Amino acid sequence: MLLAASSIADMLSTQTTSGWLPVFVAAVVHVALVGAFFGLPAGIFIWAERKISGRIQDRLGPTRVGGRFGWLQSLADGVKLLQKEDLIPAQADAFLFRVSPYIVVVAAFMAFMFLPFSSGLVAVAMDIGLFVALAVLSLEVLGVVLAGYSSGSKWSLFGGMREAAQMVSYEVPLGLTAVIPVVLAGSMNLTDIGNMQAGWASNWFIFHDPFSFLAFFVFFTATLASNKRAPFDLAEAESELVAGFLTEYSGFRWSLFFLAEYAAMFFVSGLATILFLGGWWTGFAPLDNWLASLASSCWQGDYIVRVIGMKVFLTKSAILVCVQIWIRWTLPRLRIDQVMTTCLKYLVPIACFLFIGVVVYPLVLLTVLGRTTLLPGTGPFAEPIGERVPVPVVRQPIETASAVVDGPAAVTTEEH
Amino acid sequence: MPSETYLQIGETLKWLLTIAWLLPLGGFLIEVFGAKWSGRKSRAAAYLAVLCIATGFVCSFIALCTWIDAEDLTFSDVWQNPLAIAAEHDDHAAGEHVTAGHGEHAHGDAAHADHGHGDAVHGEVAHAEHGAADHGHGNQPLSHTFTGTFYTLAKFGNIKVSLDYYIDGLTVLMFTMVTFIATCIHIFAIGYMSDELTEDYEDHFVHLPGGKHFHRPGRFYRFFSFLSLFCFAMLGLVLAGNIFQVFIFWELVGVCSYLLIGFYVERKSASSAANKAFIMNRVGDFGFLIGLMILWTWFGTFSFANTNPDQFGEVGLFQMVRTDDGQLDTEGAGMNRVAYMQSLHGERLEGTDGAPRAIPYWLLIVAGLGIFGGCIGKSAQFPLQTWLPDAMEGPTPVSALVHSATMVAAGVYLTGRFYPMFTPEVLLVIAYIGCITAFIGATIALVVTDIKKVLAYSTISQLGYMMLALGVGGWLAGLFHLVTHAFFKSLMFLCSGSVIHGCHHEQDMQKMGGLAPKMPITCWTMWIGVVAISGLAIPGLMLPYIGAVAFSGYHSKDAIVATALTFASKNPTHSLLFFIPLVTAGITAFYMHRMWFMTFFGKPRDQHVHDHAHESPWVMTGPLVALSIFAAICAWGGEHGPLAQLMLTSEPTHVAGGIAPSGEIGLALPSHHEIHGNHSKAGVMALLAAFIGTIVAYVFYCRQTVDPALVKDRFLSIHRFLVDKWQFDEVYDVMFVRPVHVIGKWCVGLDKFGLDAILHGLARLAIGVATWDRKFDEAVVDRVVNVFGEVTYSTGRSLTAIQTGRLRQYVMFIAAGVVCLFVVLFIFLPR
Amino acid sequence: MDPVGLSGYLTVGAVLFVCGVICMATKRNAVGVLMGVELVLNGANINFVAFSRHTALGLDGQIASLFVIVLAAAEAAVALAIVLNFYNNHLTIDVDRAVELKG
Amino acid sequence: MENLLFLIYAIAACGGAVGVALSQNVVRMAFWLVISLASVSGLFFMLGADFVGATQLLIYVGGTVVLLIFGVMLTTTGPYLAIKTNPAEMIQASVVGVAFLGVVLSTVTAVDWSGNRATLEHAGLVSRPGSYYQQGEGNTSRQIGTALLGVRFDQMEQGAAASDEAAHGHHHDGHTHADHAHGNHAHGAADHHHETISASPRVGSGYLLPFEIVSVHLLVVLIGASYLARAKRRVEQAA
Repeated sequence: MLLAASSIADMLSTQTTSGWLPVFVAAVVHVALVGAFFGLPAGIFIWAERKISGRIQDRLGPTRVGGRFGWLQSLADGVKLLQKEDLIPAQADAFLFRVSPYIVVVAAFMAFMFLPFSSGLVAVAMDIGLFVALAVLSLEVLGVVLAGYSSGSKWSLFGGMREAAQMVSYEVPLGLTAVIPVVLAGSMNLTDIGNMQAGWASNWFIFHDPFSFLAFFVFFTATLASNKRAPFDLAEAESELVAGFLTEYSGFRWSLFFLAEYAAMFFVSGLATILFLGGWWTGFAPLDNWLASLASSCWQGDYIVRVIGMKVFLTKSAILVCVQIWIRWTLPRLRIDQVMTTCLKYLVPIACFLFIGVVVYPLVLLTVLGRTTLLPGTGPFAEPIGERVPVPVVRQPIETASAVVDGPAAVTTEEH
Repeated sequence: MPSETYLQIGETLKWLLTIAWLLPLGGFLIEVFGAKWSGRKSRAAAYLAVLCIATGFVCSFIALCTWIDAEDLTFSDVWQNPLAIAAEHDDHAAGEHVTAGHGEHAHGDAAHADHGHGDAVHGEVAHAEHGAADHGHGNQPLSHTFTGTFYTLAKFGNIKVSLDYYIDGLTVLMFTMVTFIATCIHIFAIGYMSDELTEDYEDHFVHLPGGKHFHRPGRFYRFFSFLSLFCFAMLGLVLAGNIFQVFIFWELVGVCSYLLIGFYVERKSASSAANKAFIMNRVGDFGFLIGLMILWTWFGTFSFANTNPDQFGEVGLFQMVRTDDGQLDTEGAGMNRVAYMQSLHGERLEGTDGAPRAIPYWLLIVAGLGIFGGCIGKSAQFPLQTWLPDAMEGPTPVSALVHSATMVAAGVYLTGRFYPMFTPEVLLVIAYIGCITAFIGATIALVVTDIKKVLAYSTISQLGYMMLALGVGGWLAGLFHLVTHAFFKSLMFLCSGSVIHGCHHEQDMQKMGGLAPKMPITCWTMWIGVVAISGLAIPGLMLPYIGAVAFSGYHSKDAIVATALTFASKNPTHSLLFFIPLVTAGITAFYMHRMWFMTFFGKPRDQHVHDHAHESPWVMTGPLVALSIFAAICAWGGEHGPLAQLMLTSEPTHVAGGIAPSGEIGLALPSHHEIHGNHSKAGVMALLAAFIGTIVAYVFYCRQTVDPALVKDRFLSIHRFLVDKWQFDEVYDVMFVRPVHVIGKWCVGLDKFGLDAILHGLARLAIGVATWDRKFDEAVVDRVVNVFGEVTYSTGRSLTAIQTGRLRQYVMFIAAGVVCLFVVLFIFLPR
Repeated sequence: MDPVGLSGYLTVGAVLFVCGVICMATKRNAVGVLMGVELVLNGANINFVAFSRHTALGLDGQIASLFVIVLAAAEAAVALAIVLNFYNNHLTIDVDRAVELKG
Repeated sequence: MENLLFLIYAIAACGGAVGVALSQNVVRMAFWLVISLASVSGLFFMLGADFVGATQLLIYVGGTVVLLIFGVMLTTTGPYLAIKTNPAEMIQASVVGVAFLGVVLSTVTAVDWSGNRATLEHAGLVSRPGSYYQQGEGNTSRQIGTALLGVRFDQMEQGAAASDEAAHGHHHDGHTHADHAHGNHAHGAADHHHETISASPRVGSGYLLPFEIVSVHLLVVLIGASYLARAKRRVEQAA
């Protein structure tokens, strides 16, 4: 069940009578996809970060490797890092020192298994996908803490401690604001949540009501902190702790941390996209409806539509990642006490308030206006979202896909 | 009176009287507990007490008006020519004024027809409510009565102790009278007790060693709180609906009188007087208790009656003992004679075994005598009269209250209230006791020189009159005299108080004289009282609308003498019961005028007292005037006046018609009709006696034509006998005190040489046993206990080694323990 | 091949439980003792969920294990606070030093 | 496949637990604990309890263990502090532990669970989880949510459903099998749904009160823990 199938398996299972083939194919495809999406962002976004920071600081950034824009710079850096010696300090607890990068990477990688790239294009389509994804992502902190501890260096220890405190604290507003779309959609299934925001962009949960609008920014802030991104990068804090928990690491292990960091950046951006920004839907109702009708026409159309949705989703997420980079090079780093204050004294109460607001909002509307949406009528801006009734046209192919998700797994279970 | 109206009026009266009753209690509580804040120089307590009792009076007065309205008493016949009334009353039985016999009589005038009609309706209603079949009878003995229960205090098996009320004309009248007189006395006391408004009161009558006087803080508020409590107790007694409740308030009255008589507690005389009053009353109450126990044992209830048509509760005493027409239902003769109990339906009450319930007649007599014994004590009748003169030790307002409206009135009131329970035999005893008391009191009053003691003996005498009247069948006469006497006696006491206050606590009449110009208001208000008590009237003058021109005492005493005369004529063997009161009437006029003349006229005997004498302030003279007005006019119209008519509404049924000769002693009681026939004859005789007494007093003490000292010398032995109060105290001393002393000595001897010896022997035995027991205890018991303790201790001590305090070890123990447990289970419970 | 039945899960639970008990019994480090407690609770949790799946217990088992998890978190928080206090008093977290209650 | 996964998780869980017991360094213990607990959550997923597994991950691994490590770091006096256990004690504990394990395992093996399961199947109680399918067997979050409120979709009222199952039990089994052979599980799920729709979910008191009690308990713990952790420091400062 962990390696369940998706629409590809569904598609293949209608073509063949073999029980294992669709599962196998689907598994291969998904491993490839997840591996790609886990590995590629690191390269691309490191390059992007260097270019964007260069532009922000009025310089060029990498220009030479791989042609005009230096777009192979990351690859070159990776090759260089792989060649470096794998140093383990004498003071370090060697076992934990070795293991901790893997924990970080595994956590980040596992999180991608629950992230749908498009409607039904997800490795593990769990009903509680969001919950599991957040849970898995939270494991990352363990690796960081262990890394900091096992390095046998004060800088590292401080970095790990800060990371632990920061992560544990920021998980609270993160979880609270992530629950808001769940409340609006009535589901923790990320695919469902994404599909509910089809139609005009006004259907996106960010525009659902004032509370969810603010919730998006709180969520985004909390994701910054949980990714140790500036201005919350206290764990590495170059100016104080040399490089924090990374101080003693070098070469391949060091690159693993970076890989995980940029993958996590992309992951949280994707999560924000699905939760608040309409996921893989374009935000233009005629286009969405056309895509939905195309998907329901035949399995090839279904597949094409999924690929298009994936492109849309990647675009939105990439924009969010760029915003993260932009923020990093714009805002100065906070002190650790300021970080904790921001979380515990501001974000947590605000998140609680927003949560209550979102819950109460439809009731207030119902009392005052007699309906649960702000805009009246049945126009293009009044799609029935947020009432736990997904758009029927869009819903149709998804149901088929999701119903089949467990098919092979169930067969596996019941095979005697 | 329809049932709703009846209930409505009953409810109204109940609440009015309850307020009037409870207000003094509230006042008492506030005064007692609030005195701390008001201080000793504040008159607040007095004002509060006056406020309470005055409000009570207002409530009572409203109740009185309600009653008059409800009873439809128009007093129309009073407005007619009294001679015509007399003629008319020759035609009708006097009993028409009460509830009896209306159905059988034709009525001549409209007023009577109305009256009769109202009663008939009422009787019907009451009958219907009680479920009786015969409407024609139309006679309910207690149809003018309201009863009910405030609150049931407790129930012990059959005995039910509750706070009931019993409201009839007498109750309402007594309430009004008591509250009015008490109000006057309260106001008077504000002035009289003003000496107490100080932090340092010097009591001139308490002599300390070294020739000094006793000093103490003033007790102004205490006095008034006691007064309030006294009023509360008396009103509760009047309102009481069962004999047990009466007993409670009876005792409360006794306690209050004890407290007030002993108000100057530091004075030996005052404290012993208080003790005397209390103990004497206990003697009477012993009889009361016996009566109470007999009544409860045989009747199973304390309550007087139950007339509430809404409740089919228990039958009251009065209803049980009398038939519908008010007669005793007796059977048999001698000791076997029994009195059957009646149900509400005019039938004999059936017991649980189906046989009619009855009480032996002699027990009924004993019960009546017992209850009357209580009245003897409370009303200072022979032979328990000696406490009352001594009770003069209390402040004068207390004397006024005790001797007019409350304490002594309680006895007479109870006798009147309990009248249905008294058999003719008891009544005869009552009559003789009253007669003797009246004579003794009057004769002693002849020679007493203390102004208050004159009044005290006068009170005894007058109480004897009342008892006599009740005993000879004059229910109305006795209670009539009670009310009028209350007014003029309280008036005279207050007057004497005013005199005493004016003369700086000089009470001896031999040091007074010629005070009339100095205190005119006191003098002439007292004159009204004296004339009233003497029974003087303007001879032969009968004014229309008013009747005989006389103060209240004339009318009541006239009624008593008339009743006594009738009684004597019907029972010639008891003619002494007429002559002695007649003589006493003359003596009364004599000694009262003697007192008045000696105090206010003639030459001043003590120039010092005379010089310092002054009229009292308005706060004292005001009540005098108010009371004197009432003393003068309250009985106008005599037996046909409003007061008497009001009382007649609650007269027991059997009194009006008289009683034919019956029983072992063959006593016959006069009917109203017969009494009426003797009225004028008796009135003339009484008036004659009073005039003789008055003239003799005038000759002796005002004109001083004859020197009283000569007379005294002439009859020295009699005088001494009288001065010694018929030597009652000495007789009691010989009869009771000395024997008690002797017996006491014997008891002491027995105690010392008999009981103590036994006790000492036992004690030594116990010590011996205890010594052995101790040895056994130490040798065996303690040792065993110690062994147990030591074993436990050493076990625990050795087990401390296991308690290492190490967390991990404990966990290990648990795990190992579980393993062992399982192993044991596997071994012993294999599957 | 037969699917893993109830007994397999119960065995894993038993191993975890016993390891937790051994942890509690041997660790001198207070935090180590805490970890032992967590292991014990997890062993029990496995049983709950396994019974939930394989018997008529139904969701009751899952809900019970949820409560266990939540209360374990609370227990860990309080226990850590106690450990911190202990550290402040004894400057160590060696539970063998806490023998004030020795009889 | 499932057996393989179970073996992996079981070995990881047991190995982690043994590692915790044998490690002397407390941070290593924490690491092994993480391994063990994460594997346990994997077992939960296998047992069809997704929600519990995710909760285990989020709260235990992400929260409690971090907290423990935090505590370690706050209370260690030197680097890599290891409070060594006496080997004798270790042996003693091992003996007791192994005995204990033997006792427990003997109990586990002594009971014939398969018989139990057969009984349950006969009573029609095993195939119940299909009654409220959202997408898969492990998606129990909704069911848990409704169960907290007292509506039990996993325990249908006995009346109609039980008689139905008892009467057509055999036929029903075959039917389901055929469905699976066709790989059309959607139909099977719908079939389940259709069959049990005649019965209504059991409605009881639910777990709402325990839920509320636990939430209040958590609040109390939050305040209590912060108070416990703070108070002593203040005293120290005063001293």
